[in-house]
Amino acid sequence: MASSIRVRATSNGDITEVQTLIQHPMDTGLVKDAKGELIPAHYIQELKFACNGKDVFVANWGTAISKDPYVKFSFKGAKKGDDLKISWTDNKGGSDETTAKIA
Amino acid sequence: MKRSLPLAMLLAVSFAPMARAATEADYKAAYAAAETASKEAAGMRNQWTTTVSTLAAARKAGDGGDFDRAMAAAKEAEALAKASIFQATSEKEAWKAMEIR
Amino acid sequence: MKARTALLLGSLSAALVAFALTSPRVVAADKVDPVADAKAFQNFFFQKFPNVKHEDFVNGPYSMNEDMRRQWQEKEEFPPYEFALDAGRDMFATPFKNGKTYADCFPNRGIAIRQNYPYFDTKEGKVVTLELALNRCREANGEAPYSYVKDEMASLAAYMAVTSRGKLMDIKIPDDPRALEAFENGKRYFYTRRGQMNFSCASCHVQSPGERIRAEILAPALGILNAMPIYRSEWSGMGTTSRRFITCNSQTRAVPLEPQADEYRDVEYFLSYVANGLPISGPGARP
Amino acid sequence: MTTHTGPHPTRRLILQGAASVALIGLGNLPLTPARAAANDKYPEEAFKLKNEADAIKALYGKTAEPSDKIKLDAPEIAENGGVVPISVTTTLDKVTSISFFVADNPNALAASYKIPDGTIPAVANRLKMAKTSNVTAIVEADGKLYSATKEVKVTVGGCGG
Repeated sequence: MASSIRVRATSNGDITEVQTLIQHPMDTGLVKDAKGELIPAHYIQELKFACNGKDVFVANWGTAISKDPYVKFSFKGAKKGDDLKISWTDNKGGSDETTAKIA
Repeated sequence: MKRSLPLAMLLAVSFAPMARAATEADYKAAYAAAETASKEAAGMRNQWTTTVSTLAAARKAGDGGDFDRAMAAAKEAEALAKASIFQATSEKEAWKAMEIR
Repeated sequence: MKARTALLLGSLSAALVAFALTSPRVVAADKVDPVADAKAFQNFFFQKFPNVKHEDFVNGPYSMNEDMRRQWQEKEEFPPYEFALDAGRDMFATPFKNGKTYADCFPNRGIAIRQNYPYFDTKEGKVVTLELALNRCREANGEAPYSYVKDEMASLAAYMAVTSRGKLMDIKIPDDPRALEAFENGKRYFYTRRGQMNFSCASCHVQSPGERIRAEILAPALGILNAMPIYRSEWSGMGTTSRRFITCNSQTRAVPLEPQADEYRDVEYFLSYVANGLPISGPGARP
Repeated sequence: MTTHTGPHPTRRLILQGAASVALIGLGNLPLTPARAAANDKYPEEAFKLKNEADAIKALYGKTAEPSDKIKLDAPEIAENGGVVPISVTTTLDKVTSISFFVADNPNALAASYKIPDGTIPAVANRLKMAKTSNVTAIVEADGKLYSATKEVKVTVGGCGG
């Protein structure tokens, strides 16, 4: 199965810019389905980016993050070809991870 | 832009309940008339969602024995269906007024 | 209240009488001239929005409003249709049970051809949309058809659109009276008022593009299908042209037709033809 | 809990983990509210609070002062409350975290980001907004809290699915 994580990590030499899009419903627990029953909350709580063995960005999320969440940040200290490891866990115990090469 | 038709539709939905209590026969007659008009509108491929929902509300009230309400809803559904038939009929020509030429 | 009823019935019958009086010239054999229609259609929008670049009309409401345009550009950095696109690419490449693929059903193996859809099939005598062709391809290869409105169908259409981005819409009207009739029927559908709101497609997308109706900024009709399929935030997902027509109908309180009904096929033909020369921009992201 | 690729593997294991984190968070909160942001735990409690001031307090244990060194970028009118692009950049030094609050959402805290050394203090994300509301970005820099606020109008709410 395809990864739930899409990453674009590009280095301009000094700074690496990272954009991520994750496939996840991010259900708030406040919305009803077609039958009028509440869809239980289901959302990513933590998203981590690690490079060269060090966390470079950690997101803690609640239900107010949009469906299929997107986040963008930049960091220093990496070069083209380095591995960037991305992992998430959600409130129901789901998780996924992937590794992207910095381009 | 023509304003008369929306106005007519607005009036169509503000029907009041009847003065005397409606009987099941009253309701059935009104419902049958509404259904006929509604089928005609559907046949013209110009059914309104409100006709469908109002007709359903009439049936629900009728099934529950509330004939006043059922009657009123049926009358309203019929008026909506008739307005949609009128719309479809007049638009056979009237659409050209809006055309970009 | 009784008086109101009388008023209503009165106005209805008065209008009917008025209609009856004007109706003798029904079907005044207006010549169908698609070339002139397309030219007039495009000129109308070019003149109404002199500051919008012609090729920008295919970006819908974002061509009309700066604050929204910035939100769109932010979305496009990592567009919400990305997952559908990936799924569509995979599906397109995956053989059916009989070993054939979608590519075997289409000219140029399905790549960079979105701008030629819908087309008029002179054998069938009807308009064939891309989605219809996709399902016919499936059925011809022993696969069950997909729903026309979203999910797999939207993903496949998204992939076929992306391979065609920048290609100019190029709809042909063959020399066949039935093709002209389909165009004319599509045009009539586009301008005909329907639903309790008494709106036609044109009420919103010709008379008021760029304006807000309730919360939404209306897209111009010109080039509106070049962006299909679209990811709508309101849907939290993808939808095809069929889905767009169906929602438009519902919003005017008209009972929608079945997806790929003749009327929908014809209006798609009309709208695509009058957008000839404008680039394919799909898949699109919309509010 | 980081060695799988599917979305829902080893659910039970992680659920247990999440539950114990939540319990610890609950137990500690009244005594040491400032810890939540400082350590690595998911700030469960702060995300549950309705009121913005309470959530800031639960997350950081202190209050913020407005700063013109924070640039909060958000649309004036959100095209759809379900997807509101919001980003922040700052020229403040020694930034350790950036958080986003939507005052009139059911729960004010939307997201909290840890900014380790070497990471640029800037983040862009997309938030849900239930209705027109102030959006506040809080930047923690050199142990102090700074804020920037902007109103975003929402005509189509983000809670309708």
